[in-house]
Amino acid sequence: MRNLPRWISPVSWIGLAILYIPLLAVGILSFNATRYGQQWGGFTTAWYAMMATNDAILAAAWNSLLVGVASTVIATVLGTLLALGLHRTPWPRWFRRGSDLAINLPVVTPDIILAIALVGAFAVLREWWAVFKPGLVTLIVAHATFQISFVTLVVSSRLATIGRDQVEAARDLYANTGQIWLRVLLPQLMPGIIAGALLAFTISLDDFVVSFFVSGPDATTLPLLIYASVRRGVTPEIHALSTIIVAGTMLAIIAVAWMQARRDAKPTE
Amino acid sequence: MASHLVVDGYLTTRPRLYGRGGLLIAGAFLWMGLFLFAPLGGLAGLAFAQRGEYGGVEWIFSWANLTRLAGWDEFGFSWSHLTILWRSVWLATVTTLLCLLLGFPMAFWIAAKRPAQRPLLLALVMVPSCVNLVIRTYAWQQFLGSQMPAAWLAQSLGLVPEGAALYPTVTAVYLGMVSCMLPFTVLPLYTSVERLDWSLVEAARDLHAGRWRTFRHGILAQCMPGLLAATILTFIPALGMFVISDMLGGAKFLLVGNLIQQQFGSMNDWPFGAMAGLFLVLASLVALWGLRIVSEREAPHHGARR
Amino acid sequence: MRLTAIAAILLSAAGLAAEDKPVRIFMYSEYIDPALAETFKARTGYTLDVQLYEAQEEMIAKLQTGGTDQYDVLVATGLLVKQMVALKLVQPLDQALIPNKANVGKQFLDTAFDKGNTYSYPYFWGTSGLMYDPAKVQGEPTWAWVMDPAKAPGPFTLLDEARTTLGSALVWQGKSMNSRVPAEVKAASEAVGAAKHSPKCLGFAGGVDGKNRVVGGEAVVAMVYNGDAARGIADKPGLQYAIPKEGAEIWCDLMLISAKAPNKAGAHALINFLLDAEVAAQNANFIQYASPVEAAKPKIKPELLNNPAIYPSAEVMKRLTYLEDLGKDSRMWDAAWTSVKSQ
Amino acid sequence: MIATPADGRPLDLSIAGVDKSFGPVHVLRGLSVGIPDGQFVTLLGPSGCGKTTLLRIVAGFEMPDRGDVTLGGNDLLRLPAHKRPVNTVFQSYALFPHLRVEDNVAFGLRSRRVAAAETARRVREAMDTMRITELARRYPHELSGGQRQRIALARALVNEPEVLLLDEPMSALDAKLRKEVQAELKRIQRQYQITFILVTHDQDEAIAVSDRILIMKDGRIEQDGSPEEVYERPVSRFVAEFMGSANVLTATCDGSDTAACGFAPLRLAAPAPWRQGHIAIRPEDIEVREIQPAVNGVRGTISERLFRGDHWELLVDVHGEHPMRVITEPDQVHSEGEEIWLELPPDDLLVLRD
Repeated sequence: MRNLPRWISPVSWIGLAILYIPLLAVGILSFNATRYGQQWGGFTTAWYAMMATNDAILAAAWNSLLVGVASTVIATVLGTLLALGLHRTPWPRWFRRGSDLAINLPVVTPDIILAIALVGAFAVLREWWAVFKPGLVTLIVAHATFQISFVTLVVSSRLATIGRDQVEAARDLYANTGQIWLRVLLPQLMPGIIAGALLAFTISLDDFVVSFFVSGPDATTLPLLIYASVRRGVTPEIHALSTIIVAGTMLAIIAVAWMQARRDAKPTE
Repeated sequence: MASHLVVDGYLTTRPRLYGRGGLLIAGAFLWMGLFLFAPLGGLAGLAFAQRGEYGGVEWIFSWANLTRLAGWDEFGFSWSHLTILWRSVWLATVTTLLCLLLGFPMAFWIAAKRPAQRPLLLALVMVPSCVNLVIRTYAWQQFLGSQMPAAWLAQSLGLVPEGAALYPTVTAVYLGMVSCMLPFTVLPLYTSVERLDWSLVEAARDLHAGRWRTFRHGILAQCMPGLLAATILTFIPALGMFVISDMLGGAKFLLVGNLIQQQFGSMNDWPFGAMAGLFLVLASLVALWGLRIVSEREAPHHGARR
Repeated sequence: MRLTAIAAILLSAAGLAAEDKPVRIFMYSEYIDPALAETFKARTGYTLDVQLYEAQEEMIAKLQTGGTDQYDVLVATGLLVKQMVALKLVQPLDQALIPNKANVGKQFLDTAFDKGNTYSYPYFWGTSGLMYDPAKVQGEPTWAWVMDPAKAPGPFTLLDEARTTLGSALVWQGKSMNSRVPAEVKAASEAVGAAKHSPKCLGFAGGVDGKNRVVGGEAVVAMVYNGDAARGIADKPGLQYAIPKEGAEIWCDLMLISAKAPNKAGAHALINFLLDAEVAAQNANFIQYASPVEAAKPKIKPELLNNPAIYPSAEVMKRLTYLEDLGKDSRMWDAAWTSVKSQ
Repeated sequence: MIATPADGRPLDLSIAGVDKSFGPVHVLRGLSVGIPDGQFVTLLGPSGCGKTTLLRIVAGFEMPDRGDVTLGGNDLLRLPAHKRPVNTVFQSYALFPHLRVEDNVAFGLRSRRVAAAETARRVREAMDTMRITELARRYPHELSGGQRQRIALARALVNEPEVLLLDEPMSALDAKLRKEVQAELKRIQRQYQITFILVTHDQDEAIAVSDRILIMKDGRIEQDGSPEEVYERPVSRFVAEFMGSANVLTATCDGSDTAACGFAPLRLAAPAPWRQGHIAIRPEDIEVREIQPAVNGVRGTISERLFRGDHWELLVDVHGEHPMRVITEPDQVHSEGEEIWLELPPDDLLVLRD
């Protein structure tokens, strides 16, 4: 890119610092032997050992993963179909506007309002169907409900970058509707679908308010557990847990980048 | 023939397209209708009900929650709620501006890197948001605590009294807010900076435009869609945020988020909570709609051919 | 013969069912000795399943949104009982199943929260007062330390609880902690508002946070619950907890049975179990809060019994007041609190 | 799919009475044209004249409101786009960004489930023809505009369509490259011997490649003829101006072979059919004279003089009003401000129909 002003780089580092200072603090505290407060009490890995044997944390991690994956799958399928149905159909203007509004609704609605609405819906549905008792099912349904919007928004923006000429070209080259989907639209949409799914998954992993209201006694997720520990004064096990989450994510990203680099390096001669 | 139309080279009719499109969107809209729109509608109704003597809901229609939100409480008119509202908007606005001021250079910085490095840096910006917000905010508390280097520095410079922590302060609140929202500013900004047509920027420079004019006409105009997305993604969540202000600002001042949360919690006044929530939703939608209109006017037209 | 066989089968089946069915108690974290689960299982055959909340309002919200069939025993502060009864979140107790009620101290029975103990029996009780660093304050503890910026000895925190903080301000101003007079409540809210704007005020905090800031030396005095104070003092001996001279709140957490408790028999068994003298003593020794079970006192560690932060003297007890449910007037209190936090 | 008739009847394309509106905009107005098999036809006109819409109708991306389109007697309109023996080179090229060049080229064959070996053979052939074999493993975003255009062509031609549609395929190329591609197009069309329909708004391009040019205006065909005809004998003021900066003069005519225009009476080769209308003359047909010519002499002042390499272009003020464009040999040197005589030979004066 063109020569940027010299101050761009330092400002960016400041931005990164603001992002990473809390993570760094958590990382350091996770090795601090002091249980409460910030005084340095010596280096220890005891919190990691404790975390690894803490059934509550492991169960919550498992629940979070389960809820995250299940709700993300549901939301990604429904959200992608919604984006496609809205984009590839000549809906009347009022319908388009209305759908736009409907999709943005979960994005602008405060968590607590969403939570209360969902809880109300589950309470009514439970009268007929016992599946909706507070627990993993309600968590998955609730998460999927607000995730759909995010998936749809991301996939739609990707869809908008795929010109109509792509479909026309495929059609012109003898592709029937099924072939157009499989050979042209889906492969090009995939980055958008993956990005949407990742976003949805992150939101699910991080959600506290909605989870709090819809979860039952047997379905504690990590944010619920973390929130509770913060309320009663954070235990360093939570620091260890957060550090592991960050480190794991970073490793995953680096691995993906490395694989990408390898793949790019190989083919074109 | 006239009732037929051709979409993507396929001869079809409007009802058939609606049928196919309807099938595609049916799943999501049924789901959202059942779990979201219907209950939200119920909640909108709740906003006009009344709190029972011991909490709970009395289904008597009343405008009281609306007048209460506007400021008429048990002690007559007070500015309480309007102040809360104003403070929330102000906090969200300043946060958004700070995020844009940091996020724009960061977007350029990333876009200027080699293509292979860009996704890595972008991921680096996004990683912090996968750590729970409460934990990160708690970490800020730790970082700003009285025993930490940052506080020592401030103490030795005489900025704060000996032994004092750097929170609760306004600065701490903004640090926390920016730290939390910045990834959502950088991401959309980066996508439009990356697609920037530099020839237009150079054209502006060639015309001997000043730095500001080059930026305004050459860069800002092109980045408008990303800028708007960034503003929306930063401002709206910031508007409802209250955990950070409570933890780093000493919970001294209520924000809209607190107000709503309180009604469903300690105050046990669900109807009023629903009213305040409804208000926030509507205000956000109006803001969103306004921004969309602006963006439609400002964004370069990608009109269809013909 | 055949009849007895069937009866035996039925009985054993019932016994099995009782063993399989857990009793769920919904309470604050770290509020029961985990070792008691085994004793409970041994004595009654029920498994104890502890579910946690971190704030009273969380519990109410959970129950109100259809959680009443998820829990058997609820631990709630006395102030909330009337509300929980009105919202049909709890059910009347079968008194015959709780013989250990006889162990409870007289002053904790038949209180204003629950006349005749139709719904509840007490679990633990405590106070809210001031925790401070005696090296940095002078004179008798007073609410003025946190309510009057001019008299504040140094940085302080207030409790982020409307009733407790405004109530304390009322007591400081010589009014009732449960005042229903708008002018009095308003005056109290103005006092708290003024305190908030003092540069010495580090804000409103939860009990744990306030304690941490005194322990960390950032605050000189904090409004806290006595249990948090006890832990803080254990972390940093030398700190003190006191009931201010004007008086303060006494609170009592009660055990209730959820309206749709799945295991009603087990719930009664658990309440009865926790009121057992020996069990209550073991629990009190572990939790280090004050037990309302009079019969347990002989078995409670003397260092706890003699700790005025846990068991205040009879003289101090006279200055303590229970918070009452204010019914319709709670709206007025809400408005007052909102104005404190918004200005 | 329309197979080539067994009797070898040529696959003539026939467009009859086609009408198309988009909302209030009437894009095609009862347009009819027949295109014999193997012809290189160009649809030429300014933007908005309906040429792209016509192309899209043939391709199958639009349905006309009225009218018929047949290929070798078979109704094309009844077929969806993917069943028409027609391929398109899109203005944007519309290459599939997620596919390598070879997979882009093979796309159509794979859609029709042509056997793998045959696909490979034909793809190789097409890429050889377009000289893009060495790009086979690249992705479109790694290629230049010219390379992409070749791939788009190969991708269409590999299917051996009956008709190839080209929608402004050269608009994204620079001038030098455009010249090369034009020659290439012509060569390929001869090689494949199929009908090419090119849409463009560039008259030089149209003249360079076409067997036949259809000049379109407002949804109608304004003139239909060979490049020479269209260039030499424009029928209307629109064609004359569009085809190459002709000097158009407003004139009156009383039925004789002399027309009166603002500055002088002009002799015509034949009487004009109107009382008031336009006549045109190309800049290169105007002769510059030192002395007054015998017929159709006009005196003017050179107001501007531009050297164009192989010729001079003069702007001549005639009687202070009409600046006339005149092209002279490079060895004829004139200076600005000089007064000269212009001769407008009667045979070169084009009487336009309007």
